Amino acid sequence: MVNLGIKIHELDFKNPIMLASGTCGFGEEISDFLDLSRLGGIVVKGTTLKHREGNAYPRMAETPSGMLNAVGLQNKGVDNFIANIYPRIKDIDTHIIVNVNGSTIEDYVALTERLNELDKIPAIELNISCPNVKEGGMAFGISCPSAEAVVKAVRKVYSKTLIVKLSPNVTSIADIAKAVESQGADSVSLINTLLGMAVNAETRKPVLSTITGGLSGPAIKPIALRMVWQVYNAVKIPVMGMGGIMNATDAIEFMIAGASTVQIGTAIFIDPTIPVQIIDGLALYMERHKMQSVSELIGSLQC
Amino acid sequence: MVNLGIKIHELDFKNPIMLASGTCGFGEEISDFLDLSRLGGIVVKGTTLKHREGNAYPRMAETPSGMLNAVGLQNKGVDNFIANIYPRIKDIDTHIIVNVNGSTIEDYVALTERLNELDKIPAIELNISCPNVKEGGMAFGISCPSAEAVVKAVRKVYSKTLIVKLSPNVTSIADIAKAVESQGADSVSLINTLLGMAVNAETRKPVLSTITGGLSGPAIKPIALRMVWQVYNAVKIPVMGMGGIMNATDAIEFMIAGASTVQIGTAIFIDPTIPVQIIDGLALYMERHKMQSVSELIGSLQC
Amino acid sequence: MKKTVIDLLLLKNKQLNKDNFLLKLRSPVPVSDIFPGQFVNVEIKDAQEIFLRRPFSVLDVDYQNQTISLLVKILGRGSKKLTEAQPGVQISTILPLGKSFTLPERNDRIILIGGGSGVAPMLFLAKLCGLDPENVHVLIGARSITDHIDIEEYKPFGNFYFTTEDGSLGEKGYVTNHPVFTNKLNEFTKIYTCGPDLMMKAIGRIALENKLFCEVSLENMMACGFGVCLCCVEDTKAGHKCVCTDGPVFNVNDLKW
Amino acid sequence: MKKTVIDLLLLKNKQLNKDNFLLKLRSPVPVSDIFPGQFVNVEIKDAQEIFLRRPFSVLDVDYQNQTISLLVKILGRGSKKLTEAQPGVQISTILPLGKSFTLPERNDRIILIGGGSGVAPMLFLAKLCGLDPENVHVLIGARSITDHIDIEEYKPFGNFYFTTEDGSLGEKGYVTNHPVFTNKLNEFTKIYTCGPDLMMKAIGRIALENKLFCEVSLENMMACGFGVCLCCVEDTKAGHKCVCTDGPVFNVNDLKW
Ligand SMILES: Cc1cc2nc3c(=O)[nH]c(=O)nc-3n(C[C@H](O)[C@H](O)[C@H](O)COP(=O)(O)OP(=O)(O)OC[C@H]3O[C@@H](n4cnc5c(N)ncnc54)[C@H](O)[C@@H]3O)c2cc1C
Ligand SMILES: Cc1cc2nc3c(=O)[nH]c(=O)nc-3n(C[C@H](O)[C@H](O)[C@H](O)COP(=O)(O)OP(=O)(O)OC[C@H]3O[C@@H](n4cnc5c(N)ncnc54)[C@H](O)[C@@H]3O)c2cc1C
Ligand SMILES: Cc1cc2nc3c(=O)[nH]c(=O)nc-3n(C[C@H](O)[C@H](O)[C@H](O)COP(=O)(O)O)c2cc1C
Ligand SMILES: Cc1cc2nc3c(=O)[nH]c(=O)nc-3n(C[C@H](O)[C@H](O)[C@H](O)COP(=O)(O)O)c2cc1C
Ligand code: FES
Ligand code: FES
Repeated sequence: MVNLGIKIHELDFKNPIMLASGTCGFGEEISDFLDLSRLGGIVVKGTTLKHREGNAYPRMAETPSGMLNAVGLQNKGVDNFIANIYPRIKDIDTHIIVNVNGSTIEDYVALTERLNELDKIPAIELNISCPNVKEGGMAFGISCPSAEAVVKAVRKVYSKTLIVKLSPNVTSIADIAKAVESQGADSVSLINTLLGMAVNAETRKPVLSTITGGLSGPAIKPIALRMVWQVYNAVKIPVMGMGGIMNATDAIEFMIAGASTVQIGTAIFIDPTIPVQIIDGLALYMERHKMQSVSELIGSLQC
Repeated sequence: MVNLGIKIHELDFKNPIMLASGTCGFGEEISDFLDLSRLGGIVVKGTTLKHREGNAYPRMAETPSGMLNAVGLQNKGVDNFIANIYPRIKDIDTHIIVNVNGSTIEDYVALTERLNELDKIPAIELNISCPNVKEGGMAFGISCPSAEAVVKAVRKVYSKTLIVKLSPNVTSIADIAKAVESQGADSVSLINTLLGMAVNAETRKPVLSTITGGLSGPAIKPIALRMVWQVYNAVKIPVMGMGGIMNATDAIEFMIAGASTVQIGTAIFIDPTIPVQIIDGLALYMERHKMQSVSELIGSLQC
Repeated sequence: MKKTVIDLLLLKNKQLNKDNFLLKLRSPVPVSDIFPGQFVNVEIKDAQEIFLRRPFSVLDVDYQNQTISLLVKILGRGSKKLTEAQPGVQISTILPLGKSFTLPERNDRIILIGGGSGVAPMLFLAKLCGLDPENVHVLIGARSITDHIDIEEYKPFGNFYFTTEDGSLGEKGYVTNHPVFTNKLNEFTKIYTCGPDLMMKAIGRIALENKLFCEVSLENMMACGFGVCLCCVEDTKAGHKCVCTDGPVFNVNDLKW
Repeated sequence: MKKTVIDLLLLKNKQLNKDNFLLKLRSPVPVSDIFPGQFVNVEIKDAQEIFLRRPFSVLDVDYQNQTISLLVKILGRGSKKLTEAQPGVQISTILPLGKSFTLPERNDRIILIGGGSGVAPMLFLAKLCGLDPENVHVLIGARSITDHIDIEEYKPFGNFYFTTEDGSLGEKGYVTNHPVFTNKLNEFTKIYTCGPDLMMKAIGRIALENKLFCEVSLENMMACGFGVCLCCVEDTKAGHKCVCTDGPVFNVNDLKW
């Protein structure tokens, strides 16, 4: 048996396959389909300090090999998470990571402090890249100073594993990655969705209530792969890669480009069993290529 | 009959459908397939001052609903264009626009001066967004000061229609558009390709000789549409939209989002008759929607 | 029944009229616990430019033979492609999804109002509700007789009424103009409806005015179908609710109609 | 013949062996002027994740019946999908593309060497070259007899020789090990070859050493097939040349082999 284990900062992941935030609920919604304990980790739905209703319907548009979403961080807030959801999911035998969102730095800090109390949340993913909210969100992730400021403030109050989720809607994602690394991020995850738009030619109206939305799915894979490779070459902290991963080959490509772990997002909508299929496919690939450890794969691009 | 004519700066286009640079050669390569004189315009292959061999093979990778290319501006240089190609294509009854590339501002200026001599070239498209060359290219298009500098220098020596082609690989394409508008650009065209990458999981090598390449095709349409809309709202000069247009509906969506003309690129590889199909489709749409002039369509998004 | 991703064998694909097809699929495992109002999310294979699954209500289930029937109306590329599938192919589905209608109780007298492909869950409910057919009234609306689908098989389960906009079958007009609706509405203890939004809203508002129990089955744009993407929300009195998991069946009292 | 985008009717799709299929297609217009070495670019419809066309050499043309034959080997998803097409469907193609082999002259004595699906243009050339069959020698290499395709129809046009890597048909080894190649090479005035890169390079180098006329048909990754994308370049002595328009047939003298 090959060893799929991988360490990120101080955390041992049983394998590099995680579920991406906003595409797997809190895990429980898909527990009918797969054994959650087989996963490397689950990044649960983007959470905010207060309850958020999210954006108006319509929030979704299908696009060639992808989709746009404009959910806008609908969630019941951190109190509800702690009181109602956490007790239900905390004993799932995988790493449960919370995706942290705010409109201000104070929001991020306050939310992080609340999550810090939770024993079974070993890491947070700081989302400075949500393109679907008016305030905060992506605004923090598209300039080095603002990205640094959030990470610095959060780092002060959080000693567990701090992952920062980067926006692809920037001129140089490597610069942003270096900025957050300099403020003590333990890992960066990328990419969040690309800002896109859909128009209904017949009605001449935007398809989404918010006009623009976030593009995900296989369409963005080449861009995501490029960014993972750029960031891998720019920072020392481990990279979590995502963007359009649909099968084991895609996941392996990300790891070759430099991802230590990968997250599966939109693919879950098509088939929620894909994550476990990818774990199995990765193991088979490693056997076939006579690899003992996934670390042989990470960043193994020959160029 | 509806009127498909549209004016950009001082140029009257018979319709808004043009062929994108690098995807239609010099027009003549596809004259077997379609009547070039039906087109609004043809932006011929990226031209440089000197002959360029372009990048090594492999230069292409198919991706979900798109492709990556890494051609790297292979062309025989402007002297050859003027001596051998221009005489053959100058009498095609459509606007022939040359896509201008350089590694330095001096290159851009020198090339523009040469093209300025040509009677039948009523416009140039300044490409400050090629992701596939080491020097110049996209580097000019990803910061406002450098974009301004090139446009300023070229504007001084060129009094015909000056179109500037923008890169999507930036944090704010609207800012770049405003910058080039401020230096006298008559129009902006967008988007050029998005920087992407492909990896061969079996060999663990990049698929392209240059590792990264430019992503085009339907996959990028949502991003292109968003950028056209952002730029349309930011500048007063007309916008030429492109990125993944495969049919009349796509073209109409771009015009609704703010494009005065559209360029057809990668779609030509799939079917070189698509551009004329789009012209016909646009006319039918306008009849169906009882529109007299394409100007009713441009920027007609209701939001 | 646990939600599952499962390949079903297409047994039959019958064109009912210009746009509507009846698909009968066999499941390799028992299909107990699928109820009227629930839906399946169908993968459309080998179709360029189709990325997401497409949701379809369950029209009928044969628990014994492990078959599921769907009524598919051609709307766009995905539904078109699905209606072209040949018997013998495997079709990947996710099922069962969503909440079903509240089944009536023994003494209920119900009216089921279906429009367009919305007749599917209505027929299923008529068949499954277990009431005396005398107490089951099914009102079906369509644009024209040519859009009607054959409901012969379901006749024994209730009294059927028809309206068409052009009067080519049943009463002329909308379902809300039919005498069984206009004159007898207060005789019913429960109203169930599925169909075009405008139709359901008209019915829903009348039910609200008359304080009648009324459940509607909503349709909207879904990405996942099982509650993880939060794309399919309906703005209810209790805030945004997912049509795929909190619905598709809602009580009109909970909606902002 | 002008290059054109055209739907051809699939008349026949015959499996020749495990991986190879013969497709016969009918054109609605005359297919004059398609010559050996030229290719068609085929649209693969209704296949998820296939965006570009796929190039295939012309195996044969029946000018009178307006049919074109292709030999399709399953390599990946596109070729697989194509071999699953059923007679009766329309297949969009762009044709004719590329330059053909230089046709031999009356007194030539030629050897045609094909490997894998590279036999297609070789068979077409044997049939079309118009030489006395005595002067046409066709050498075909494969891994094993099971990979060989039936060439019965082309037997009358030349002398056939076979090699297989496992010796299951003809000589054991590579084409370059066959006596007709090793012993008689200087008897030929022209060498033509199409097949795996390594095979063509081995042949090409020997031809260069022996100063023999030799044309090879290259294959590489194409986006358009008609000279506009500049993706399909071969690094020749005269710089980057497009395989789709300057080739696919090249004289080895022009290559950097
Ligand atoms: C819970 C549920 C149950 C359904 N049950 C049935 C059923 O039993 N029979 C049946 O025929 N159909 C049913 N539908 C509708 C069916 O899912 C759509 O017709 C189908 O997804 C259309 O796919 P398409 O690819 O053909 O259309 P597309 O090409 O994707 O779309 C065509 C047009 O229809 C619009 N559209 C597509 N789907 C929807 C939708 N769900 N809501 C609003 N607009 C839409 C698109 O925006 C587009 O303008 C149901 C939908 C839901 C959500
Ligand atoms: C001028 C020309 C003539 C050809 N003639 C024939 C013919 O007569 N019969 C025949 O069976 N095939 C022929 N081919 C090859 C054929 O085009 C490919 O086998 C086909 O495109 C593969 O498509 P796919 O979708 O099955 O494979 P994919 O799934 O796209 O690819 C599978 C693997 O093969 C590689 N690959 C695909 N195409 C090529 C290529 N052209 N060169 C190198 N690597 C490639 C890919 O990188 C990938 O690793 C020809 C190619 C060219 C350029
Ligand atoms: C419907 C939807 C909701 C999402 N919500 C979140 C979120 O709350 N927080 C976050 O960081 N990313 C969110 N994302 C982004 C994904 O986690 C992921 O970064 C992106 O979709 C790219 O990966 P993919 O192509 O595999 O989906 C969301 C994506 C989708 C499609
Ligand atoms: C093979 C290829 C070569 C290209 N060469 C050029 C070029 O020389 N100059 C340029 O400005 N854009 C070039 N482009 C970009 C296109 O003009 C266009 O901006 C881009 O492909 C997006 O449009 P599309 O998706 O319709 O192709 C090239 C694109 C492709 C695919
Ligand atoms: S469709 Fe994803 S939550 Fe309802
Ligand atoms: S494939 Fe496009 S130039 Fe040859």
